[in-house]
Order: sequence, then structure tokens, then C-alpha cells
Amino acid sequence: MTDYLRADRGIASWLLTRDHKRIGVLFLVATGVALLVGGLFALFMRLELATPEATMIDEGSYNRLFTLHGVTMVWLFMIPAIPAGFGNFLLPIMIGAEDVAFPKLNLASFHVYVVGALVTLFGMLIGGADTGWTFYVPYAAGTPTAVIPILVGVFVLGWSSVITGLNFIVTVHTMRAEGIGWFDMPLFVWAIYATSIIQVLATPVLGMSLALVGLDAGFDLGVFDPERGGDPVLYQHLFWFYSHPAVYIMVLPAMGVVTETICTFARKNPLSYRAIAYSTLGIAFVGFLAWGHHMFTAGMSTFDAAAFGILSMLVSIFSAIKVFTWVGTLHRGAIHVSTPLAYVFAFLFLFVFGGMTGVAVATTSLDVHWHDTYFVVAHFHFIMVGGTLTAYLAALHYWFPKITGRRYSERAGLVGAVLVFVGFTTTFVPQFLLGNMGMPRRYATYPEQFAALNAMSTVGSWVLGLGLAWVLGVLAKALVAGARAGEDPWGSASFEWRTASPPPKHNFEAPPVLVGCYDYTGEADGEPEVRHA
Amino acid sequence: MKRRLHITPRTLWIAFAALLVLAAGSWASSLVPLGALAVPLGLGVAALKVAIVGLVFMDLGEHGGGVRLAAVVAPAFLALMIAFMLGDVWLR
Amino acid sequence: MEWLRELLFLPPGAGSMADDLDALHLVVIGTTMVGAAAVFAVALTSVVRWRRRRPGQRTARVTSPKAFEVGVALSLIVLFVGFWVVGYRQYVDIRRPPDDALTVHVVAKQWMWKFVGPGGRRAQGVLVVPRGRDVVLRLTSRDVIHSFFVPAFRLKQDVLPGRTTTMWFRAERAGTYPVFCAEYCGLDHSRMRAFVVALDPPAYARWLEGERVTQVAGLGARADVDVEVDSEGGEDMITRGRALASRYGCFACHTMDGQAHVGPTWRGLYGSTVQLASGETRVASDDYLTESMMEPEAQRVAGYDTVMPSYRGVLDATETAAIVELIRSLEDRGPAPAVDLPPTEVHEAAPDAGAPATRDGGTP
Amino acid sequence: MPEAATHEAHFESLERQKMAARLGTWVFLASELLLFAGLLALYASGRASHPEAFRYGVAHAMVWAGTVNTFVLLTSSFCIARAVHALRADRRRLAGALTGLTLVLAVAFLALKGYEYHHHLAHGQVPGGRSAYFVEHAELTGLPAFFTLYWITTGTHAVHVTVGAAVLAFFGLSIVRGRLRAPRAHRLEMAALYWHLVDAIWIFLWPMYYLMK
Ligand code: HEA
Ligand code: HEA
Ligand code: HEC
Ligand code: CUA
Ligand SMILES: [Cu+2]
Repeated sequence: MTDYLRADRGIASWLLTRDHKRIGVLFLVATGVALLVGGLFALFMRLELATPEATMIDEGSYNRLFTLHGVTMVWLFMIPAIPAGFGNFLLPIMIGAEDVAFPKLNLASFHVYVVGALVTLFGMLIGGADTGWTFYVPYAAGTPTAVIPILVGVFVLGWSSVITGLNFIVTVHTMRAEGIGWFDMPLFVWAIYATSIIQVLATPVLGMSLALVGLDAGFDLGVFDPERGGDPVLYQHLFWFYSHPAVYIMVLPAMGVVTETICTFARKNPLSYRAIAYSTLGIAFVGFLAWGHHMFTAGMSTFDAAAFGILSMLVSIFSAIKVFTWVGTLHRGAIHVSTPLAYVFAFLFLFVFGGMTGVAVATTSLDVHWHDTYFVVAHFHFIMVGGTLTAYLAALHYWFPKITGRRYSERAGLVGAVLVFVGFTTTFVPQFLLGNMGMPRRYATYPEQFAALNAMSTVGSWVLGLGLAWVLGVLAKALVAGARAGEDPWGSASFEWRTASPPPKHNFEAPPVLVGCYDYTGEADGEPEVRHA
Repeated sequence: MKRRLHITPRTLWIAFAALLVLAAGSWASSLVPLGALAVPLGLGVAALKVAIVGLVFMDLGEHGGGVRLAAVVAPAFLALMIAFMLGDVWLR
Repeated sequence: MEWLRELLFLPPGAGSMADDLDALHLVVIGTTMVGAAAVFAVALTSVVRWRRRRPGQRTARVTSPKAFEVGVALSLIVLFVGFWVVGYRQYVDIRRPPDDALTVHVVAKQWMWKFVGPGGRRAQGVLVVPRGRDVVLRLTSRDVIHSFFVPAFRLKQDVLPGRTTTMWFRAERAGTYPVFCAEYCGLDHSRMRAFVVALDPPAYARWLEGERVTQVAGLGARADVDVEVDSEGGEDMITRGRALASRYGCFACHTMDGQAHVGPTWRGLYGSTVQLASGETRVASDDYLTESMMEPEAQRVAGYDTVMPSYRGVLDATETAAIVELIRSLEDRGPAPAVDLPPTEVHEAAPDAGAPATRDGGTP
Repeated sequence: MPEAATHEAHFESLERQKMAARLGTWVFLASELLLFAGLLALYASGRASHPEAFRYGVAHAMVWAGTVNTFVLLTSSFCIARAVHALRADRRRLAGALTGLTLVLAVAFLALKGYEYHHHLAHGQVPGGRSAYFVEHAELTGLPAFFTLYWITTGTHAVHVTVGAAVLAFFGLSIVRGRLRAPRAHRLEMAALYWHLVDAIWIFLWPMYYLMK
């Protein structure tokens, strides 16, 4: 049987495919382009911030840049990248299914994504919006820029996200191969499952909030206009009701990648399967109740501040449990450091730091100083770039042989990992300090005293950009000239490695035996040796 | 494996009648000034009606964990959203 | 403490809350650093200790004891909830202004800050306050959301259209401190800056008497901020308030002599407890009065009808401030002095009085 | 040791498809409910800060129209539930007729709602609060918010009614033409579930906008 890449030919066989693997690849390519575009926006922003005054880029353009950067990175890249890209490719294989539950819907979700992306792009081309990715009213309702097409674009992208999530939920519930119970699945599936729950329940709220902003902006309905009985703070509640859970849409899949990578390269079962599975669900559900921590200085009631403060602390515990479980998994393992694992180590450090600074800003009184300063910018880039982007790169390397059937150069891959890590820390560590000094975010110009740290950050962003370009080069070269990868180049026990690389069109040639995805004890059917750490 | 149906056409009729009675009651009660009672009464009866629609018309009792989870979690999050927003508006 | 601040690039603390907040800051960030470093260190040592020795090497199945998992989770809960307890208490202090503070009305609009201080002294781009005295800001916006941020005090408060928010501080040291707008508000958001000038009591008194702050604080040469002090200054807020109230027809329904008319009297209203139609009670604070003018229906006084129109969009913030000042002057204690002087305790003849230099806000 | 899983085409089975379709629909309904969540929460918050204006708005609603529409939707919900049972028992004529009745009721709902909208427009009760009506009621600062929310919420609901009716019309035709029979009754069931959700949301909108004075 031929593999899924060669099974059919022609552009149409890709764009109209119902094969979850091809749809996954389509999403990976599309989101990769989005990363490139969003990254270029970032590099221009950093260029402008190299000096205190507006030199190369004026204020108006800068304000558009950070808006488009945020919108592109969040909705075009990060939210679909791991779930709709890797999730689509791997989830059915990992549960021994032939495809997702609704293959046509799956394709529709990609088409909807493309439509949303095109509308957003159209908005960018006719001038872009300058509201920030948060679209706060009343500013967003009155901005002279092209906010409406961007709102419509994001609205459409949201539906793509809902459809993907719905499909995955149903797939996990109804398509598991016989013998794969809930606690026999690879943990990546749990991560995608929990992510899907958030996507399905939170995204519609975003859709409605953006629609309301659009009505305010386009038809002067004044839903949030205080003169007409509206209240702009209520918009913030609605927006963050989506956008806080959305940060877990961005990080849970990354956590799934980390679990898989660590287990494979340490050749070890996770220290506690259930701790990871349950904390994943815990994040998904409790994560819905922390949104108000973005509003501590917005004039919210002290009662809500107290509630959201403590709920943020509680949701953090789940992440910490995961971190300890990962580190514990290394214990008594047989660790081999390769590029994916190197990225995962970077993840561990940067995510813990970024997450703990999340706990710091969730400490109500401290956020009064940090809110809307570069400290927050550093916090979320530590998690989203240091955490999720790093895990995304780990995934790219880890599953590259499975998806393409080829191997990349290990040495060149490690060089890329080091470049990215160095570039990242040089870019974002200074931003914590800028935040402490009191530099507000979304500033096109700034007073002299912030100059040195900003210059450093700009230099760092070039190194980071270089690192990512290097990675792109390494993978591109491997794609055309890489050595053939066997079925299981890493010696992993997980299910996706039990079929050919690239997998055949229907995932498995012969009915496979799918049992023990983390079983690295001696013989597969010998009595496993159980010990306590 | 055939699913057993507990809901019969008769059950549907009974539920329908109950809905009509409740709706008529809601409407009648709105004719008298209720003061502070209007809100809890209006929403309470509505919740009761939705429960009937969910359990009988939508056959909720028959389904597996996934369906029930969806049916419970969404209203729960809606309620929490409203609670926290009121916790802001009332107490700020 | 000071060197730790330097290490973290925190500006010297000048506000009443800064020291407490920075102490918690250090604990939390210290924990963060130690935690992240520890996790990373354990991971790295594992790589060495448990490195793969043979290609086909297998491992034993290891699971964690339940007690260990529960223990870790519990101790983290204790740690995080500890942060929350301390942080939330400080937060409440930040949000609850003390009584008897000096009130300054702040109006934000794209892209400038305006201040109306005691005695109606108006200024743009510079907020002059006495050192050592509690100051309450009542902030409102004319257009979009802004945020009043003073890094040296570690404080910030969003400024909303159609609503008055409050924030308070006490400048502990005389000096000039930058103010930034921290909520994105459009094109010149990054240039919406100002200064808080905290003056020693004698200098503050001179300012009140009409001396220009540029002279008192030596701000003349600052180019990066639009400092403009309203020269007419000193207009009596109460007189202005009375003129406005009659111009806007308030006296058609309200009296100043204690008699109820279509609406309640203003005499003795300020600071009294008002019984609302909803059954609740409210203390007639500045906030309450402002809201009564902007949204009369939101808190209707028991025994009166909903006839009072809303004055939102009619009265601007300085006018509102003037009327509030008028009503305040009708408080039981009799008319308050137009100008509250700060307590004039003489401090160790601060060498930097008037023209202080701070790391990020000093005079160039 | 768990039994070895084998790769079979068992998920092809109709039973599994039914389960998938049913779960998928319910998850979708959950999603739809949260689409309305923001509007419901805005209503709650708006009513909390402008109780008088909101009560004034409710007191001046067209109660009879809302009430009739409530009964219309309740009846339609019953009809479609009964239709599903009929189709399961392969009583296609009955199922087709009941689906048709549901459609008629849906159109009646929309027509009445349209009449009501027309009435509001004629009285200046427009979304956005820019009309003489709101100048007359200037002392009720929350009134524009009330009417804007009313229009957006009931409008969104009406869009859902329309979509639901279109889906039902499609299945109704299939039944009449004999293409949808008992073994695939779950398809009609899915459309009916959606219709019940539309009904359930109205059950809440009715007291919110017509009764709770
Ligand atoms: C993937 C994205 C992501 C993730 C996962 C998180 C995770 C968290 N975030 Fe973050 N956040 C953002 C993205 C993210 N955030 C973004 C984009 C913004 C800005 C939005 C905007 O305004 O534009 C933001 C802003 C933001 C704010 C608002 C700041 C402000 O504007 O003033 C707050 C406040 O509480 C916060 C808190 C948290 C918390 C408590 C977590 C927790 O979930 C973190 C939990 C993790 C850990 C706690 C680490 C593990 C801990 C350990 C292993 C323990 C270590 C051991 C010891 C200490 C002994 N975040
Ligand atoms: C997923 C989210 C994400 C990611 C990955 C990034 C990545 C980066 N961000 Fe972004 N950022 C946000 C989300 C993200 N950001 C958000 C939400 C905001 C808030 C916006 C707002 O205020 O509204 C923000 C704001 C923000 C600011 C603050 C602007 C301001 O407040 O004024 C800055 C400033 O330095 C910045 C910088 C950067 C930099 C240097 C990167 C770098 O990491 C970028 C590096 C990437 C490249 C240089 C591209 C190179 C890529 C390739 C060569 C292709 C490789 C492809 C493959 C391997 C397939 N970002
Ligand atoms: C048409 C009559 C009318 C006019 C004009 C009017 N008010 Fe009122 N006002 C009332 C009534 C009646 C109440 C009490 C009911 C309520 O709170 O809404 C009231 C209440 C108040 C209160 C709260 C008093 C309390 O006891 O708590 C304030 C403050 C106030 N008005 C200020 C003003 C100001 C300032 C103006 C003019 C700019 C003004 N009013 C014009 C009728 C009026
Ligand atoms: Cu004003 Cu930003
Ligand atoms: Cu958050």
C-alpha cells in the first residue's frame, strides 16, 4: 500500500482531501506561513523600538504592527498550529482509528480557516487595525482604521476552531479502537481532547463579543457606550471569558507534546499517567474561571478581584503538577538528548519561569504595578514563545520523520535549538526588567531611561529570527535530501510509531496491536517491574 | 444492541401539557405586580420548562456521559459567567 | 532593600505602598527564580545521571507514590494561597481610599492629563501634591479608556469614560515622578505622559499661592512633556459650582437651605447616609454625588420620583467637580475652607526640595 | 493485561455513526448556548445597573406577541419531538405532517416577530438609542441599552429560528419523498435537537423581555 503522500496526486487531491493526515499537513503549512508573517511583524516592531523616538516607523504604523502581530500569532498561528496541525495528523492514529469522526467537517474546518485568514489578510492590506489584539471598546468602536474586516476574519477563524474541537471530542469518544480505554491513550490525546473542550465552549463567546464590537464600530449601536447605558468593562469580561481559556488552548497541546517527547527520549513511562490526565482536565475546566485577573486595575469590584485572584492560583497548581511529573519521569530513565528533547528542556525552564511570573501577576496587589507593562509582555512571551513555540519546534522535529518519512540532521537541529534559546532569552529577559521599571506596553516611543534594555531586546530578536530561519533551512533540506526514516527511528513505544513513516492512507497496513504506549520494560508481555520513585 | 426507549408518545403529550400549563401560569402571574418576586419567578419557571424540554423532548436521560457532560457544562459556565459579572457590577 | 531594587530595575519607591509591595515582589520573584532554576537543575542532572548507555536500553516502570503527589500539590497550594492572602490585603488597601484625603479631579482625554486640585487650581500634564499627605484622585475620561500609572508609587488605575474611578497615594518623598498612560488609547498613547510633582509643604504652599510649578519644581526645561499650568488658577471652586448649578437649572428642584423640594436638599447631604428607593443605603461621597448627576435612576433616593434628567455629557468633569465641591461646602460642619493646607511639619530640610532627581524621573 | 486491540472497520457501523452524530450535535448545542451567553450576561449586568430602565422596557413590551410566540414555539417543539418518534416507528406520513406543522409554526413565529419589530420601529424603539423616543425618555439612561440588547438578542435568536427551519424543511422533504426512513431517524433527531435548543433559548428570552417587570 502506498503512503498517504503518494496515494493521490494533484493540487485538488490535497485541497479537497478528507484524509486527516493531509488536512493536518495543510494546517501545518498554513500556520507556518502565519508564524513567518507574525514574526516579521515582530521584527519590524523591535526595529522601531531599538531607539526611543519614532525613527523608521511612525506611531500609527507601529500601533497597527502590534495589533497585526498579536492577531496573526494568536489566531492564525498558535491556536490552530498544534491542535489542528499535529492533532489532526496524530490523534486518529494514536487511538487506532482510520480517520476522525467527521472527515468532511474536518476539511470544512480548514476551508473556513482559509476564508478567515483571507479576510484578515484583506483587512491588513487595506490598512490594518490599531486596536491591539484585545479590541477594547470604546477605542475599537471608534478607531479610524480597518477594524471591521479584522473582526470578521477573527470571527470566521473562531468557527474553524469550534469545528475542529467538536470533531476531536466526538472522535475521542466514539472512535477509539477496541481495547483502548480512556487511560490507555497516549497523553497527547488527552491534551488535544481537553483543548477541544475549551475551543468549543469558549470560542462562541469570543465570536459574540467581536460581533458586538463590530456592531458598535459599523452601525453605532453603542452596546458598550456609557452614554447609552452600556459599560466598556463588561466587554472586557466577555473578551477575557474567552481569552483566558484561550491561553490554555495555546499551552495544553504544547504540554501534550512535552509529555510524548520526554517519555520517548527517556524511554520511560510517565511518573503518573493519571496526574497528567487529570491535571489536563483540571486546567481546561478551572481555567474558565480565572479570566478576571486581566482586569485588576480596570475598576472591577474587589470581590471579583479576590475570587479571580485565588482561582488563578488554583489553576496554576495543575500546571505545576505536570512540571513535577515530567521531571520525575526523567528519573531512572534512559535519556538520549536529541533536538526535540533539547527544545523540551528549554520549555521546562522557560515555562516554569513564565508560569511563575503568571502567578506573580495573578497576585492582585503586584499586578497593579505590572499590568499593561512590559512585564506582562515578557510573561506571555515566556509562555507562548518560550513554552508553546518551543514545544511546537520540538514537535516539528519529533514527528518530522513520521510526517515526511525523512530524517533531519541531528547536529544542525541542535545548533538551531541553541540559537533559538539564546535569542529568546536575550529578547525577553530585558522585557521583565523594563516592566519593573514601569515601561508600558503598546508604546511606539519611550523615554530615554528605557533605551538600553530595549536595544538589547532588539538585538535578541534578530538572533531569534536567525535561529528560526536556520531551523526552517535545516528542515527544508531534510525534506528533499534527508535520509529515509524507518517506522520508529526514536525507539518509541507510542502508537503512532507502529505504522510506516509516512503512514499509509488508512493509517495501518495490518490491524496493529495497540497496547502499552508507554511500556519500556523488557519484553512486551513479561511481568513489568514496578517500583516507586 | 438496541437502545431502549423510555419516552413514549404519551410522555410527550404529558410534557407538552405541563409546558402549556407552566407557560400560562407565567403569563398570568405577570399580570399581577410581583415586585421583587418577578425575576426569580420568571427565571425559575423558565428553568423548569427547559428542564422538561431537555429531559423529555431531547431525551437527555437516555444518553451517555459525553452528552450529559455537554448538557451540564455549558449552562454551568453560563451561570458562572453571569455570577462573576454581577459580582462586579453589584459590588464595585 | 535598595540594592535588590536596583537588581530588579525597580525605580526607587516614593509612594506609601511601595515598600510593602516591593517586599512581596521580591519574595514572589525570588521564588520564581529559585523554582525555575531548581526544575532546570534537576532536569539537567537527570540527563547526566540517567543517560542512555546502550542503544536498546530499557527501563523499569516507575510510578510515584500517591502521598508524594498529594504532598507536592498541597505545599504548592499553601505557597500560592499565601501569595494571594498577602497580595489581596495589599490590594484592598490600594483600592480603599482613606478619609480626610486631599481630592484632585483628573480628566483624561486623547492624549493628555488634566488635573483640578483643591481650590480649583488647574493644570495640564503635571499633578502637584504635598509630600506626606494622603491624596485621592477621582479620575474620569472624556473619550476612551486610559490608565493612570505612576511607577514610583507602584500604582495604576484605569480611567473610564462615563464613570469615576478612584485611586489614592501618599508621596513619601519630595520629587518628580513620571506618569504614563498604560491603557492603549490610540495614536499618541505612548506620548500621553505627565508628572507627579511632590512638594515639601512650604513649597506646596507657595504653589497654592500661585507660583508656577515650573519654578517651584524646576520643570521648565522638560521637553518631553506638555506642561501647562492654567494661569487663571485659583478660581474659587465653590463660587464656580454655584454659578454652574444655577446655569444648569439644578435649583429648580434642589435647595441649599435644608428644604426638600422636587428633589432632596443639598444642605447636609455630603457625608450623610442616604436611603435609596431600592432599600439600600449609600454614604453621600464624591462618587455617589457624581453618579447621582450622571445616572440619577441608578440610585434613586427613597421618597422621590425619577424626574431628574441625566447630566452625562452635559456636565464635564471639571464642572462636576465644582458642583461636588459646592455640595461638600454645604456639609453640616459649615463651609469647608476653600483650600486645605497640608500639615506643615518641617522635614529634615530635604536637600532635594523643589528640584529632586530620581533615577528615572530626575531633572535632566 | 488488556485485550489486544485490533484494527477493524467496526466504526463503520450505523450504531457508532448514530452515537457520533448525537454527541456531535450536543456538543454543538453547548457551543451555541455559549454564543448567547454574552448577550444573556449583558442583560443581567445591564439590568443590575439600570433596573428602572430595564423594567420600564419590559413593562412596555408587546406582551401578547411574545406570549403567543412562546406558545407557538412550545407547540412546534412538541410537534417535532413527536415527529421523531413517529419516524422511528416508521410512520412516515405522520412524521412528515408533524414536520410540516413545525415549519408552519416556525414561519408563524417569524411573521409575528417581524410584526413586532415593525411596531418597535414605528415607535422609535430602535437599536442604538438614536431616536426621538430616547430623547423623550432621557432620564432612563439605560433604555437605549435595553432596546439594543433586545434587538440583538431576539435578532440572533430569529436567525437561529430561520436556520433551524431551513434544516427541518430539508428533512421534511426527504421524509415526504421517502428518502428518510426509520433506520436513519437519527438525522431528523439531530435537527429536532437543534430546534429544541432554539425553543429553550426563547423560553428564557420570554420572561426576560416580556414578563419580568
Ligand atoms: C499560552 C499562554 C498563556 C499561559 C499558559 C498563561 C498562564 C498563566 N497566566 Fe498569563 N497571559 C497570557 C498568556 C498565557 N498565560 C497572555 C497572552 C497575557 C496578556 C494578554 C494581554 O493583555 O494582551 C497574559 C496575561 C496574564 C495576566 C494579566 C496581566 C496583566 O495584564 O496585568 C495574568 C494575571 O494574573 C496572568 C496569569 C497567568 C497565570 C496565573 C497562568 C498560569 O496558568 C501559569 C501556571 C504555570 C506555572 C505556575 C508554572 C509551573 C510552576 C512550577 C513548576 C512551580 C515551580 C516551583 C516552585 C515555585 C517551588 N496572565
Ligand atoms: C503566539 C504568540 C506570539 C509569538 C510567537 C510572538 C513572538 C514574538 N513577539 Fe509577540 N506578541 C504576542 C504574541 C506572540 N508574539 C501578542 C498576543 C502580543 C500583544 C499584542 C497587543 O498588544 O495587542 C505581542 C506583543 C509583542 C510585543 C509588544 C508590543 C507592544 O506592546 O508595543 C513585542 C515587543 O517586543 C513582541 C515581540 C515578539 C518577538 C520578537 C517575537 C519573536 O518570537 C518572533 C520570532 C519569529 C520570527 C522572527 C519569524 C521567523 C520565522 C521563520 C524564519 C519561519 C520558521 C518557520 C518554520 C520553522 C515552519 N510581541
Ligand atoms: C427635574 C428636577 C431636577 C433637576 C433639574 C435636578 N435634580 Fe437632582 N434630583 C431630583 C430628584 C427628584 C432627586 C431624588 C431622586 C433621585 O435620586 O433620582 C434628585 C437627586 C439628586 C442628587 C442625590 C441627592 C441625594 O439626596 O442623594 C444629587 C447629588 C443631585 N440630584 C444633583 C443635581 C444637580 C447637580 C443638578 C443640576 C445640574 C440637578 N440635580 C438637577 C430632581 C432634579
Ligand atoms: Cu491614554 Cu493610553
Ligand atoms: Cu489570563
